[in-house]
Amino acid sequence: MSYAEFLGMGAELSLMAVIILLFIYDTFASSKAGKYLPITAISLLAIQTLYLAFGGIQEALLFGGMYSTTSMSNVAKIVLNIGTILVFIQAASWVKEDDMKIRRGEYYVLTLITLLGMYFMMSAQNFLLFFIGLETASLPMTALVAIEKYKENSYEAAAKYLFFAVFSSSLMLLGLSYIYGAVGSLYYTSIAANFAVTPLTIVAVVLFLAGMGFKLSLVPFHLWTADVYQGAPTVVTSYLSVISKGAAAYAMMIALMTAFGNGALDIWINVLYIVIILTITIGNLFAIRQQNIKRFLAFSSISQAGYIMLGVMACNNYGATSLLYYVLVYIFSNIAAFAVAGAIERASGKLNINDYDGLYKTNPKLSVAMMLAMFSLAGIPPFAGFFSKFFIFYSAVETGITSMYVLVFIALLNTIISLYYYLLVVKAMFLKENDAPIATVKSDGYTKTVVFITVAGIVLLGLVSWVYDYIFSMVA
Amino acid sequence: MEIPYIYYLVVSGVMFFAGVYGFIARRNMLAILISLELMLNAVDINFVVFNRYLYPCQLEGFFFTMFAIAIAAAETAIAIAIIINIYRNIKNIKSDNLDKMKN
Amino acid sequence: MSILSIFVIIPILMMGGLFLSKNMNQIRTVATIGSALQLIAAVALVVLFCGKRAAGDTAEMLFMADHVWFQALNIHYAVGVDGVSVAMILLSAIIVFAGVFASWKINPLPKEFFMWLILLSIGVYGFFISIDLFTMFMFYEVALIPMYLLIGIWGSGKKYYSAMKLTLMLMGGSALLLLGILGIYFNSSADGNLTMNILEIAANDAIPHSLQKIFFPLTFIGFGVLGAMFPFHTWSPDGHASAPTAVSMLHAGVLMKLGGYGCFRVAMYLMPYATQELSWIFLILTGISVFYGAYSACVQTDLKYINAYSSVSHCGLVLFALLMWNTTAMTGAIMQMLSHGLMTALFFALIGMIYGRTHTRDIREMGGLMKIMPFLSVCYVIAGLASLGLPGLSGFVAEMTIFVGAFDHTDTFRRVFTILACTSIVITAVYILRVVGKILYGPVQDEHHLKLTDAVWYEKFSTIVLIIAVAGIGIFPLWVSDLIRESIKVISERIIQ
Amino acid sequence: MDYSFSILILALPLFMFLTLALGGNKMSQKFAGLLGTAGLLTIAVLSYMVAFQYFGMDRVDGIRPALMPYNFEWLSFTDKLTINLGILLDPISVMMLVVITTVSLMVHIYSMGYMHGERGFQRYYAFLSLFTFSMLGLVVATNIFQMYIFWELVGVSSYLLIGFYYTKPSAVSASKKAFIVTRFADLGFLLGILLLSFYTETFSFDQLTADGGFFLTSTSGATFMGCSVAAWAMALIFMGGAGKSAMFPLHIWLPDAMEGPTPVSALIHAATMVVAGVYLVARLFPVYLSVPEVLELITWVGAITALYAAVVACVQSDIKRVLAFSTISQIAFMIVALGVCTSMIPSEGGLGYMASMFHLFTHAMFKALLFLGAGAVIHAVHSNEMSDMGGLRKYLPITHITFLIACLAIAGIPPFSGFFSKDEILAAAFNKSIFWGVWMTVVAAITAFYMFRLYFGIFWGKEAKHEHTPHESPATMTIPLIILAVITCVAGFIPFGEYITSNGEAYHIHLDMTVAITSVVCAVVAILLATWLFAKPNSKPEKMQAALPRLHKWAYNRFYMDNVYQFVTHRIIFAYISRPIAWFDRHIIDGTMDMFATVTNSVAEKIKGFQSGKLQVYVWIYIVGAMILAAAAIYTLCIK
Repeated sequence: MSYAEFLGMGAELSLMAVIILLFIYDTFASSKAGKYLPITAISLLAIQTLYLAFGGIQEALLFGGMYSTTSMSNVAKIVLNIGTILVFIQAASWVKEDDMKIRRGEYYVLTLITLLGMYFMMSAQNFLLFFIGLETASLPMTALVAIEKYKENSYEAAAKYLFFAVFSSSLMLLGLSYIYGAVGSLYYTSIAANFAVTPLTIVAVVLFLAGMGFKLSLVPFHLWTADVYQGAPTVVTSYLSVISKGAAAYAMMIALMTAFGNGALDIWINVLYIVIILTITIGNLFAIRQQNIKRFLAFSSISQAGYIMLGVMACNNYGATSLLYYVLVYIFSNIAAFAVAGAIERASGKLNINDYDGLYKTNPKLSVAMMLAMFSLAGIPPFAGFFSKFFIFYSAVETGITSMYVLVFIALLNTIISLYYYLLVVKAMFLKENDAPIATVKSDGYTKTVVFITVAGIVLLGLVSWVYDYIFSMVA
Repeated sequence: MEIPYIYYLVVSGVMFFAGVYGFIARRNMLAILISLELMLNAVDINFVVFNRYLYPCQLEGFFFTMFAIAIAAAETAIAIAIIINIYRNIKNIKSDNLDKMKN
Repeated sequence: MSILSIFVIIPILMMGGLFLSKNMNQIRTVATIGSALQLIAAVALVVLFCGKRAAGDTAEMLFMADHVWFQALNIHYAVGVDGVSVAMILLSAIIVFAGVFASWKINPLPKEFFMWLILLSIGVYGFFISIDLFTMFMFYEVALIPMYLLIGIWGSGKKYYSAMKLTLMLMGGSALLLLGILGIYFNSSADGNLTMNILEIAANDAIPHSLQKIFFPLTFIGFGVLGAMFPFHTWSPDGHASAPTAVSMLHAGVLMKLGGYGCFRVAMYLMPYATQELSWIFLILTGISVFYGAYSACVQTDLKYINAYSSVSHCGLVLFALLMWNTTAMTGAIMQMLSHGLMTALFFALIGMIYGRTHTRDIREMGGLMKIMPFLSVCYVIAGLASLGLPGLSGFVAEMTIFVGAFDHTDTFRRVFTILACTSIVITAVYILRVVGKILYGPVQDEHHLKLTDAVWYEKFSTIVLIIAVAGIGIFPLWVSDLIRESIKVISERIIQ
Repeated sequence: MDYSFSILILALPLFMFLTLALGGNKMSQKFAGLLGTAGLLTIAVLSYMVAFQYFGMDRVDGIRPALMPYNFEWLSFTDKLTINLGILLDPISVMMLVVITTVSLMVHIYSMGYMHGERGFQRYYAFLSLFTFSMLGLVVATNIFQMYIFWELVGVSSYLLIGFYYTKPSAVSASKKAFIVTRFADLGFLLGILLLSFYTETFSFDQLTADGGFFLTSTSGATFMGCSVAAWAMALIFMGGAGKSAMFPLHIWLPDAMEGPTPVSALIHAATMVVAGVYLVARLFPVYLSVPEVLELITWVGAITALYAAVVACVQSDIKRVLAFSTISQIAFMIVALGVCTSMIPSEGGLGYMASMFHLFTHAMFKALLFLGAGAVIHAVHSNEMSDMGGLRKYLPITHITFLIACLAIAGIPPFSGFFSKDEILAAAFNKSIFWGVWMTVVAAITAFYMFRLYFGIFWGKEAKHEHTPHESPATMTIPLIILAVITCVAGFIPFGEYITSNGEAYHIHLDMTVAITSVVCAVVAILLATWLFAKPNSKPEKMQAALPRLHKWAYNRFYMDNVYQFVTHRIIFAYISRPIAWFDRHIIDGTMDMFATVTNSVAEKIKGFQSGKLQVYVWIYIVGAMILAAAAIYTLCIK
């Protein structure tokens, strides 16, 4: 296969280049030059993103159809890149701390490797590549979770994440093996071609869903989420909660729509129906009671995953577009929340919601950012979250199936519960009287930047219709 | 005479669920790790057997198994590292102690 | 770019100005100038509208503009007004203007207060001008959410509870609404090219009857929650009781009108068949809320609760009249929206001012205020008289139109409910006079009250503006009713046919 | 002829009201009083001019046509139904103009003395102008809805004036009571109007009264609960009238209304507003004639009220209350007079119409006189209680004389005006049936009795202790008394039938001697009885009380009507309806809403156990969940 075709996987190649460059830089840079690592990483990734956007990557089908690049997957990668850049900016002030200095290189490299894994996972047209991507994404993630290895809880979080990940992936492998046995191939297309509904294949599909359900933290495969989010460093948590979730959602959608597209449709539609209801509801119910902001966001992200899945259920262009759009908006909102939480945590070490009482008095900017993030997550106009939610519902109802109306209705009822607990945070920051609120936080340029960008995104992404239309044009 | 492939599947199934049982029942983290290995290898057997008996004219299953083994190895390495880390911190590797964060 | 967008642009500019302003004076300047501009624009709009109508422009909506927003989902930013919306915009402008003065000395965080208030007004104006379902819904929710902070931060009493309850209940309503809107949209056209534009949907008239019966209740209840329809009204007493003055004014005066407006603009106008089929259910509910609210107002002891319940009763009358779907009754309903908006705003303004002085809203702890603060008391009496439908004030005109219209239905069921609704005018008199007698007349209850002072200039200004409006409608009702009627005719005829 | 200036009759008082209300506290009391009085003087002059022109104009084929100098659209409901505001001039409205402006003028003058130095003097005059405006608007209404509008306005101005002493709790509650009771009656009025307009599709009087037939045909067929809709409509409308005119059982507000300043009682609660009901029936007279069953009802209501009020008046000790009840009873006379009519032609049963209007006119004068006199007395002794009076005739000569004249008039002694009008009413009653004739004669006799009980109680009898000796009132108060007294003396000789009759044609009044003589005899007997009992201080009254204690007790407590109302309002409305509803709202409805929240929270509390923090439990749940899902999928897809 020629060099020209090879450029079809330009995304992965460029990312690998970035990784290698960073690795070299980190290894050979003097400790003085070392502190420019974050900005280097950010700019390199930014350049690579620009390349994805405007590098004219052709649609391609490589390695005998194992790997494919489509404009849609390209957009998805761009979305993830944007998220990663934001996380990097957020991380920059974190890796300056003393015990992180020596490990900052590892952080960036590992993160980018997971990103690479997600790339493969998203471009896969064969379950082997899919599986490799999945593991490439999750194993370095374990190291990231444990990166502050002397910190309280980090090892616990790492252990839970790792064992859970491997367990779920082994279940998924079992499912894949059955599919291989039943169909005789692991290519999406050929699976779709000769798939037959038998108890064996049903079990296989359900196991596959369970495996993905772990990454997306869908109920009942979600139980690791809160503990890991709480134990991991805030930056890693935000990465975990937005990027890997988004990637998994997209990859899962591709797999379900192509591999299990026609024959297995009513298997996973029915299963996912139940799972979505469980996810949204249980996530909300747990979120209500959380005090620790990171656990709180963990459960909120669980229920958000349920909403994302609605886009998968829709199983049409609107669904795909709305899913990507939702992920994008969700990236901005969640990272804003985590950035604020992280800044406050670094400054005061406080993570409980009722520590935020009267925060507006001392940190107006941070609290406003947090409030906008909460509103966006809750789906309050004119912030982006409202639009993404509306479009997700739109795409779900667009199928015209009555049961979809019911599902959307349940989801809508849950938005009320979610509004309740998002407002609890706002209440703590704005309404509560507190004579000793958290002292004014001196946040550095990086934090300011990320908060600014995310807030700008929250405000603009919805009102500026260009974004959605662009994604739509790429998908269709 | 040849062993019918269903026997292999029985073996692999037993292995897998033994692994699941071990994962849930054992308290020592190394034991849990071993159970995980059992599960992964059971899956590998499946792939190989399906390939060998049902689709002998292709190699997909074999390749999958190889990658799976490699990944399992990597995963074991990380797992051991983490277990050591845990041991450093709390001086034992009982899984019961991993419940600081709950509810 | 239609002139209607001015009503969204001015507030946005105001928010910018507020954001930049440094001290109280600048804030006040911005707020005053901005709201004055809005008022001027609203009046100008009325004049232009009447001018165009007089010039023989019989289009259903005037000043229409349509910009594609989300190409893929054919969501547009589409605006246009008919007589009803014009009237509503004028109402909102007046009340915002008065509200600015009513909260002249707001404390703490004046800047934030005004910014939220203005955001709320953006939602209100946007809702009234837009004719695209999505845009409408978006503005609707924009108007809802500021209530939480406005009540939660600047409120009084058990404000956390009230704010949360209000927000959640209204959001529950809008959840139903969203489903209804999606349903309407996806059935908006028989021949595949769907639309969110209300006029086009009405023109297509393609929603199957079976589905209308599902979506009509969804949308009607969804808006009805905001219209304080029994049994979804319970947010309003607590909400009003805890809200700061200007917020109660805007909320009771304008926000609750969004409910009624949406009920007929979306639910009834787009689904005439279901309206005819199902209106009886909601007639019962609204009929209940009419006298239910009135009777519960009789025994309340907190001024704001009394008003909140009377609002329940009056807004119930609005929906009640809408459901009578004949031109006269619906015209009456809109006039009732106007009059109730103005006089409730007046009420809440006065209550706020009285509370600001006596620091109690319990009518048992007040008395003889007429001696102490004559201006406020006289205004209160005027508001009361307006509320119990004294001729020459707005309430009378609206109620009479409603009753005459409602009486056009000969079937016993509607007759009975009409008569029940009529009885409310007596009960209204009972609780209004009860309050007036208790707090304004009689001997002074509390010696400390004797030191209290009467209204100051900005309070006087804000009340006088409202009183002028109330009396204006009451004394010269013809132009208002004509403005509304011909727009209502289109809708009512559509339902009846 | 040109009546365009008649608009001033409405415009001026409104203008006065606004000036006094807005600018009142800037101007001095004296100036305000003079301003108000001057304004009213102009209005009075104007209305006299109108009357002069109108009655001076010669008849068109036997009747004086109704004129409508102004009639413009105010609010339109439907294409047909529109509320107009305008001025309707016909005999009765012109007559009312004269009555109202005259009495109002007297009261204005009188008040300058009576209310001198009161707090809120300007406010008082403002309210008076407001009332005058509303009352005038009521009588010149061109359509029934305009009448309803001003009907409400007089209600509110009476509310404001009764509650003038707003620091007095009794006054406040009295004003509240008055407003609410009349409001309740007005509900009937409104429903009546709605019914009427729904069938006739018009509000305007000239169409309604064009001929009763039009009304009947338009409502023909429609019946409700056995009665024709027409009957229902007219009965409901009469309910409104009964409320304003304090007919039994809606009369209870009037005695309490005496809490207002006495001149107000004279103007509103004796002369003008309370006769609005009579005026309403007279206004719709042709329509009522077409529904005899309603006329029957009206007669009964009137007769019962007349008797009831008269009996109660006999034992009241508060002089203003006595007058209040006598007012009720006298208005009942007029109502009865209308009720007993059987045709439009005066000579054939339509006499009552003329009689009641005549009595309305005379009664307005002498009852105003009585009240103003009573005011003078109260002014002198600072008390309403008869026990604090007695033997005042030497201190208050003018008041005494004028009061006596008024008493004679109301007792129906010739040649005072009351005699003539009452005589016509009795005649009309006898025309209908001997039963009504006798009934009303008896009532007339009782009237004479209690009026003279009052007279003697005030001016004769034994003197009460006075801390300072009472003295005659200032000229501002006595002059009106004298003027009214004069009118009372001469009004009887007005050839009333020339001006006002049911069919508009001239009718020559001739005294029916038998009726006249019987009534006068009864009256004289009653007066003598009163003299025998009360002229000299003695123990006979107590003996009589002792003779029939039950009756006295009941009468004194007005047959416990107020208690019944207390029961209805406080027990039923508040305790048994409002409180339960309020409770239901707070606990059931609100409770349900809160329940959603609490349930959600408790569920969240229940399920927190799943998040146990134990890795292996998580995995357990994971695999069980996966198995259940798989089983469900298999069940739905393969087995089912």
